[in-house]
Amino acid sequence: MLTNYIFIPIAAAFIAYILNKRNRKAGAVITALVSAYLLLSLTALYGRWDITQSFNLSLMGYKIDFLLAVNPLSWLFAVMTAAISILIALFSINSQENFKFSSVFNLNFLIIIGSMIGIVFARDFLTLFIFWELMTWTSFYLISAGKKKMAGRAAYRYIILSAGAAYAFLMAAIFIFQQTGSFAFDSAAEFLVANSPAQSIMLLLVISLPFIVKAGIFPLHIWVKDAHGNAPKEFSPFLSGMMLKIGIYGMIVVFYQLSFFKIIENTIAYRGLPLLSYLFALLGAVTIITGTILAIRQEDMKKLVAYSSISQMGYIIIGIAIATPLGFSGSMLHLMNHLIFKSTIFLALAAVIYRTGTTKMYEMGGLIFRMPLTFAAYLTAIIALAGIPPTNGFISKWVIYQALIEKGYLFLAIAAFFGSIASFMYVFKPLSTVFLGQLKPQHQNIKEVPLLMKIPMLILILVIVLFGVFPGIQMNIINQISGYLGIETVNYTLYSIQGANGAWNSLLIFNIFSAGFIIALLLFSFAKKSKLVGLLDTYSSGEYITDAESYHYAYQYYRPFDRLFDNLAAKSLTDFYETLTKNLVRSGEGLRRALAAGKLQNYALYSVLLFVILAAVGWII
Amino acid sequence: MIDIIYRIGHFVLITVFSMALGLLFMGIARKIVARIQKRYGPPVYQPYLDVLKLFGKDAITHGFIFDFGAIMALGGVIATLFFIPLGSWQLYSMEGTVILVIYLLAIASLGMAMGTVGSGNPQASVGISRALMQMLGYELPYLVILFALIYRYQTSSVWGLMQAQAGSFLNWNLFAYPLMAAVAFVVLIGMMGKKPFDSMIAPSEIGSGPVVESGGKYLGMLLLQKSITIIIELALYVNLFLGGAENILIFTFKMLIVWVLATMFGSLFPRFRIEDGIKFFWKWPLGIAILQAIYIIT
Amino acid sequence: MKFRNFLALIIVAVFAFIIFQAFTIVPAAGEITINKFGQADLSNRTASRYINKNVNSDSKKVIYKESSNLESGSANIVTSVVANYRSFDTLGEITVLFLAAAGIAIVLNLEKSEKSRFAAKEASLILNTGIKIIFPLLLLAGAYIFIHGHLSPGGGFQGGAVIATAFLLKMLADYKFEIKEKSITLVESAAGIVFVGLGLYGLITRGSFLENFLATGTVGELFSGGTIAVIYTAIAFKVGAELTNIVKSLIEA
Amino acid sequence: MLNFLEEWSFFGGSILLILIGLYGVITRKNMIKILISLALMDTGVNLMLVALGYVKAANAPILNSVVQTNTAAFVDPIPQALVLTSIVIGTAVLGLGLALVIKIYDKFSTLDISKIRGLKW
Amino acid sequence: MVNLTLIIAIPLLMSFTMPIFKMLNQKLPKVIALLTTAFNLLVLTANFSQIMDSAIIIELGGWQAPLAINLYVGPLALLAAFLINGSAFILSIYNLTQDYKFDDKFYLLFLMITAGASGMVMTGDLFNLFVFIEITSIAAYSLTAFAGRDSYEASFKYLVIGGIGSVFMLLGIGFTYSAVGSLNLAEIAASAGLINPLLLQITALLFLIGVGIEAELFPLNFWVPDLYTEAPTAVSGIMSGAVSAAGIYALARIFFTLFPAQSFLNYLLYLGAITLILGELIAYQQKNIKRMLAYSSLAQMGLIVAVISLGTEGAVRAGLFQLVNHSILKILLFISAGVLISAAGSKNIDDLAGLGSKKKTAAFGFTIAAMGILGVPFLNGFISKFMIISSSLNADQFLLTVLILLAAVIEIAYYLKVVQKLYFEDLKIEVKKTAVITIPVVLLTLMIFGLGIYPQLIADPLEKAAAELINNGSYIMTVLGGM
Repeated sequence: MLTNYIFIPIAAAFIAYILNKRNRKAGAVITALVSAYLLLSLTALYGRWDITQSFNLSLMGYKIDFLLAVNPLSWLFAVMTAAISILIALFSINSQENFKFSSVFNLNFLIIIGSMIGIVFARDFLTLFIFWELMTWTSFYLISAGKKKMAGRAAYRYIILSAGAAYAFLMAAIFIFQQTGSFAFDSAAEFLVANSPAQSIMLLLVISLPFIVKAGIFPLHIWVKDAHGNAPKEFSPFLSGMMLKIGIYGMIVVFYQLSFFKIIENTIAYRGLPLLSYLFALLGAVTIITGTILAIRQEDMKKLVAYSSISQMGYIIIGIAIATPLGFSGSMLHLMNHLIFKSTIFLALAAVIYRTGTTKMYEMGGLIFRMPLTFAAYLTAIIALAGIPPTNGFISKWVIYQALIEKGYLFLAIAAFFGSIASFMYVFKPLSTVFLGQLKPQHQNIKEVPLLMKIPMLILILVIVLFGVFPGIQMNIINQISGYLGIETVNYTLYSIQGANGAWNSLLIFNIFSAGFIIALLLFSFAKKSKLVGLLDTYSSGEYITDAESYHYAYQYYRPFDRLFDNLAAKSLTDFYETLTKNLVRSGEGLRRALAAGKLQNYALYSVLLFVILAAVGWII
Repeated sequence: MIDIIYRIGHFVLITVFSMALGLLFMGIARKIVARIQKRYGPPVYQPYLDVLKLFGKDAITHGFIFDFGAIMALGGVIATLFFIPLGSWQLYSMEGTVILVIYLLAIASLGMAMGTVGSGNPQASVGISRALMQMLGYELPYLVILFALIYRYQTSSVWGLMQAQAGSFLNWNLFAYPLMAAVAFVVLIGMMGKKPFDSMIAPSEIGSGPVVESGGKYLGMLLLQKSITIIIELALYVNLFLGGAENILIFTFKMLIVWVLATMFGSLFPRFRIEDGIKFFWKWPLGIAILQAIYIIT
Repeated sequence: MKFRNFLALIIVAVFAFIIFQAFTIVPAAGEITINKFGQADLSNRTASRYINKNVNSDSKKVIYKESSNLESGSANIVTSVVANYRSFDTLGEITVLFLAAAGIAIVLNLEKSEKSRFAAKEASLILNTGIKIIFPLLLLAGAYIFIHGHLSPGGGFQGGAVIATAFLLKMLADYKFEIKEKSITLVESAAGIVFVGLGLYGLITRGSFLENFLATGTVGELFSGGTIAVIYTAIAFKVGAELTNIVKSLIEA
Repeated sequence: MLNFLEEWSFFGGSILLILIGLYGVITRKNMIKILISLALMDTGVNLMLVALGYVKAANAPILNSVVQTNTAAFVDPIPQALVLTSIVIGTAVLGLGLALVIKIYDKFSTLDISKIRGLKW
Repeated sequence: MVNLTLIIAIPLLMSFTMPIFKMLNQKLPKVIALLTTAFNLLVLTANFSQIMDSAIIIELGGWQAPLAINLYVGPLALLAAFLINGSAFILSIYNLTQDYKFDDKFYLLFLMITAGASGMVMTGDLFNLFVFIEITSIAAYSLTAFAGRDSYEASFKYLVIGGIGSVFMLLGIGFTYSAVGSLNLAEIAASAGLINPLLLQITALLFLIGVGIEAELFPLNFWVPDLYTEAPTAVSGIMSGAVSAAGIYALARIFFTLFPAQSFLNYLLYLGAITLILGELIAYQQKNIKRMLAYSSLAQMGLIVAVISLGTEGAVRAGLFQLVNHSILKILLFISAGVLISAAGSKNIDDLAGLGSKKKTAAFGFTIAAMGILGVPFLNGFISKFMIISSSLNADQFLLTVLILLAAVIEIAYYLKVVQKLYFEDLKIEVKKTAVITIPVVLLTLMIFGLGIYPQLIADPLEKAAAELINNGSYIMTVLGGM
C-alpha cells in the first residue's frame, strides 16, 4: 500500500516525459496532478502510524527484507515534500516555456518526489540507500540542466561528494548487516548499543556522512552554493527547501532511531551535553557564521539565498544536536518554517528571473512598480526569514533561543544571534537592490507573472502568516514526533508556546502590532495629501543626474562589512577540494610517466620483473 | 466591553505621553549640546513646534511603498511601547519577552528602511545599509547581555527582570553587574544613533541619510518614531539596570538622568566610520559582555 | 641506454637462476619433480598408454607388420598422437595457421604502400633451369612425406612445407610466375572443410568429434592409418597452400 | 666432466636459448631483432619440451623394420607431438609479426621500436 | 542432448568456407556470422538444464576421458560460454550495419575469436588451453590490424607480449607434464599435492604470466589500452566483452584447480587491486573516449580478479556476476561510443559535446551503460557492486573495500564528464551520418534492466558455477571417476 506512494510518481515521470515532448505544459500539469494526489492521500494517512509494508527477497544467498512504515516524523516529511512539489509544479507550468530541458526536468522531478517519499518511509538501510541513490542521480541530472557551464561543474561536484558519502554509507550498512543479519534500523540500533562504543560511534558517523553532505553542514557544504545558484530556477526552491531537509531527516534518524545519543551518553560531557553532540552543535554554529558572512558578499541573488539556506540549516542542526525537548521542537518548527519561507523567496526570485532573465542584483531595480505581488511575497518571506515577530520565522528562532538560554550554551547562542541579526542584512539586500530603488529602462515594460505563478506565492504568503499567528497547528504534529522519538513534549496552545523562561503568545502580539499600525495609519491619513513624484525627481544635493543606472545604489551593498571578512572569504573551502582533485590527476599522470609506458621493451621487462618479484615474495613467505 | 474601551484609551494615553516625553527629551538634548558648544540653542519646546509645522506642510511621495514604510515604522514602534513597563503602567509586559522587544524594534527600522530605499535616492540606500551594518554591531553585545540576564534570573519577560531587582537600590543590576551596565550604556548610545555612532544619518556625508527624501508629514512621523524609540530604549535600560520604578514620575526622572548622561557622553566624541564602529562594538563591548556572561554562567 | 641493458641483464640472470633452481630440486620423500635428463620414466605417463595403443582397448604388445585393427593403426606413434589421440590440437593448430595467413593477407593488403619495392629482375640462368628440374621432384618428395606420415617420420605439416618450398623456389626463379589468389584460397578452404567434415562425420557415426571411423588395417601397411591418411593429406594441402599464400603476400608487399 | 656435459647440455642449452631470446626482446631496439629473439625463445622452449621427454638410450617412437615391437624402450612421443604444434604456432606468429613490421616500416620509415611512440598511454 | 563440441566445430567449418561464401555473394559473410553465433546460442540453451545439475565430460576422438583431450563443461563453463557467444551474437547484429574492407576475412577472424574463447572456456586439457589461447590471440592480432594506421603498432606490441606469454606458458606446461606425466587438468590437480613446493611455486608463476596477459593483470596489460583504442568497435567489443572474460575464466580455472593454495590466490588479489586503482586513475585523465573505456574495462577486470581470488563462495559469485554485468555494459558502451565517434568524426571527448540531441539512441545507450557500471539502483551494476562490497567485507578485507569504493567514485568522475558533455553542452561540430544501432542498444538495455530488477534469472547458475569453481575435488571426481 505504501509502495504506491513511491511508484506512482516514478511511473508518472515517464508519462510526463513522453507527453511533454509534444506540448510544453503537459509535464508540469502531470507533476501538479500527481503531487496533488500525493498530498491528499498522505494527509489522509495522518494518525495511522501502524501501517507497515515489507517484502523480502532472497538474492544470491543474502536474505534481504525491505520494510516501509509510516511514523509521525516520516509523515511530516512526506506531506512537506508533496506540498512543496505541488506548488512548484503549479509555478513551473508556464515558467518553463522557453526552458530547453523542460521534459527532462519533469521526468527527474517526479522521480525525486517518489524517491524522497521512499527515503522517508524506509525503515531499513538498503531501501534508504536505493532511494537515496535514485534521488542523488536524478537531482544530478536536474542541476546540470541549469545555467550552461557552471551548472555542469556544480552538478559534477555535487554528485562526486554525495556518491562518495553514499558509498561509505553502504559500506557501514553492509558491515552492520553482516553483524546483525538484517538491514532494519531497530536491529541495527540494538546491535550498536550493545557494541563497543568506539566502533559504533565510528559506524554511526560514517552512516551520517551522506546526511551531513545533503544537509550542507560546514565541512561538506561547498556544493550548496553552486548547485542552488545554478540549478534551473524552478528546481532551486525544491533543492534548498526540501533536499536540505532530507539530510536533517537522516540526522534525526541517526541521532534518535539509531540511538546515537544513547551511545554517547557516557562519553565525556560539556555542560551536561555529550561532547560529540556538542561538536555537531558547534558544526551547526560554524555553518551559520560562514553561511551568513558569505551570503552578505554575494552579488548573484540565487547564490545569496543559497548561502542563507546553509546558515538557516545551521539553526536546525544546533536545535537537534543539543538534544533538549525545546531544542528539538524548535528545530522542527524552524525546519517547517524554513521550507515555507525559503521556497517563497526562491519562487519570487524565479518569477523575477522569468521576467528579467538575469540573476545579478545590480542589473535590476525598482521592480516593485512592475511586479507588486512578487514583491509582497518576497517581503513576507524575508520578514519571516529575518525572524520578525508576527511571522513564523520568529517563533522557531525564539524557541531555539529559549533552548539555548535554558542550558546556557553561550557560544552557540552568540552564533545564533549573529546569524539572525545578520540575516536582516543579507535579506534586505535583494529587497532594496531588486525591488526598490530605480527602475532600469529595459525593465520598463515587464508585466507581473502570469496567474498560475501567482497562486503558489499567494498560498505561501497566507501559510506564513497563518503559522505566524497560530503555531499550534505545527506544534501538535511536532509533539507527536517527539513522543514517537521518546523526547518529552513541549506544552502549547493553538496560539502560544510555553518556553523555558517565558511564554510566547502570537495572537496577542499580532493584535497589538495591528493596533499600533492602525494608530499610525490614522495619523498618516489625517495629515495633508501628498503629491506623487517620479523616481528620478529626488533631492540629489545639487548634482544633476539623468540616467537610472548611476542613481541606483546596489553594487557591493555592504562593502564596509565585507572588508572585515575579505581575507577569511578568500581562502574558501572549495579551493581545498579543488587542489585535492588536482593532485589525484597529477598522481595518475606521474604514475603513467614513471612506468614509461608506451615502449615495448618496458612491457617485456615488466613481465619478467613480475615473475622475479613474485618468486622472491614466495621465497620469503 | 468596557475593558476594551479602557484598554484603547490606555493605548492612546501612553502613545501620546511617550511622544510628548520623547520630543521633550530631544529638545533638552539640543539644549545641552548647544550649552556644551557655548551657544544658547533653540528653546526646549522647539521639537513640538517642528512636528506641528511638519504636519501642516504638504509633502512629496514616491509611491505606495514610501507611505507604507513610514506607517509601518511608526506602527511598529508604538506596538513595542506596550511591552515595556513604564513605572507602574505595565500593559502587556508580563507576556512579551525581552527578545521580542528587540525584534519588534527591528520591525520599525525595517519599515523605515523599506520606505526610504523605495524613494530611489541613493543616499537613502547608503544610509540604510550603514544603519543595518551598525545594528549588527551593537545588537550582538546587547543580546549577549540579555542572554546573561535571562540565564541569571531564569525569566525572559521584562517585568520579571525588573521585579528581580526589587528591594534596596543595592541589588539594581547597575551595582550587581556594573560592567554589564556600562556596556549596555554604550550600546544604548549606538542604538539611539547618538553622536559617535551616527554615521547612518550623518548630514554632512549622505545628506542626513534615510530621511533625505521625506518631508512634511513623513518627516513628522519619523520624528515621532524617533521620539518613541528614545523612550523605549531608555525605559528598557532603566528597567533592566536601574530596577524600574513604582510610579511614572520617578521612572521619567531616571530616564532623564540616563538621557542627559548619554547626550553629554555622545557630544564629546567625533563620528566613527562604519567598519571602525562595528570593530569597536565587537572588540570592547562584546568582549566585556562575553566575560560577564561566562562569569554568570559558571 | 647502457644502464637499462645492464638492469635487464641482471633481471634475466635472476630469472635464469630461479628456473635453474627448478631443475636442481632434490625431491623429498613422496614428492615428484621434473625428471632428470634422460630418465623420463614413461611408465606412469599417458605416453605409455599411447605406445601400447591401449587407451580404449587393452592390447599389450604391438608387433610391426603383424598386429592389426588396433585402436590407432599408425606405426609412427608421434603421428598417432598428433592425428588420433590429440587430433583436436592439430585442428586447433591448423586454424592458427589459417588465421595467421588471413591476418598477413589483411595486414599487407589493407593499405597499398606507395613505397616502390626493389625491381624484380630475371633470375640467373642456373636458378631458372635448376628450378625446372627440381620443382616436380620437390612436389613428389612432399607427397611421399605426407602419404607415409603414419609410417615414417614426418607428416602433413612437413609434407606441406616441402610443397610450399617448391612454390617458393618457383616464385623466386621467375617473378612472372603468378599463382592466382583465388585458387590458393579455394584449396585452403577445401582442405579445411575436408578436415572438419571428417571430424563431424566421426561425431555423427561414432558419437564423438574427430573419432576414427575407418578400419586401421595392420601396423606398417600403407593403408593402416585409418583417418590419419585423409587428415594428413588435408593438412598437407592446407599448409602448402597457406605457406605459399604467406610467402606470396610477403613478396608482393 | 663428460657426463656433466651430457647431463646438462640439453636442459642448459635450451634455458640459455630462452634467456638470450628474452634478453634480446627486452633490450634490442630493432623490431626485426625483436622478432628473431622471439623465434629464439620459441625454439628454446621447444627444445626444452623435447629434452624433457628424452629417455637415455631409447629409440624414436616409430615401429619399423628395425624396431619390431612396442616393448622396446621409446622416447616419450607426447612432447614431440606438442612441439610439432608449437613450432607451427611459432612460425604463424612470426609471419604475422613480420607482416606488421613491414607495414610499420612503411608508416614510420624506421625500424627502431623506441622511435615509434604513436600510442602513448 | 546436442554435443557441445559443435560450438567450436561449426564456427570452424564456417570460417574455413568463408572465402567461398564471399565469392558467392557480397553480403553472405555477415549473415553467416550472425547465423553461426545464433546456432551456438541454441546449442548452449539445449544443454542448459542438463548441465545445470551435473557437469558433463565430452571426449574428443572417442578416447577415454583423462587420457586424451576432453571438454569439461560445468555450470561455470556454460555460463562463460553463454556470455561469450551472447556478446558475439549481439556484436554480429551490430556488424550487420557495418562494412569492412576484407569483410570475409573479418568475419572469419570474428567467428574464430569466439570459437577460440569458447574453446578456452570448455577445454579440460592444459595444452589444448594453450592452443585456444593462441587462436584467440592471433585472431586478436589480425583483427586489430583492420583499423589500419596506428593499429599495426598496437597489434605488434600485443604480438610480442603474447609471444613472451606463450613461451612462459609452454615452459610451465613442460614442467607440469614432466612432473605429473599427464596434460589433463584433472590428473594434474589430483597429483598436484605431491609436487615439490618450490616447483609448484615456479610453475604457478609461469602460468600466472602466461595466462595473466589474457586476463589483463597489471604489469601484463600494457597492450590493452592501445588495442581497444585502435581496433574497430566490434573488435574492442568482443575483446572486452568475451575474450577478457575467457582469460579470467582460464586464470581462475588454473589457479583454483591446479594451485588452490591461498598464497597463490593472494598474488592475484594484489595484482587485481593494483590494476583496479591504476586503471581508474589513468582512465580519469584520458581525453580519448575509447582509451577511457579501455582503461575502465582494464580496471574492472582487475576488480573481478581481485574479488574472485578472495576465495570464498560469496566472493566468487559476486565476481562472476560482475563479469557478466561488465560484459553486457561494456559492449553497449563500445557500440554507442563507436557510433558517437563516427558521428563526431573524432575520438576526442570534447568533440562529442552536445551529441545527446542528435544521436539519441547512441547517447541514451552510453548513459544507461555508464549508470549501470556506476551502480545506480534498479540497474544490474548495483547488485553486483553490493555483492562485491559485502563479500570483501565478509573476508574482512577492509582495505580492499575502501579501494573498491574509491575506484567507484573515480569511475563516477570520468563517466559523468562524458555524459554531461553529451547532453548538457551545445553542439560543436556538424554531425555525420552513422549506422543505426537501435536493435543492439534495445536488446542490451533490456538485459541491463532485466538483471537489475530481477536478478533471480541468473542467481541459480551463478550459485552452481561458484560452487563448482571452489571445490576442485568435484572437478577431479567427475573426470577421473570415469576411469
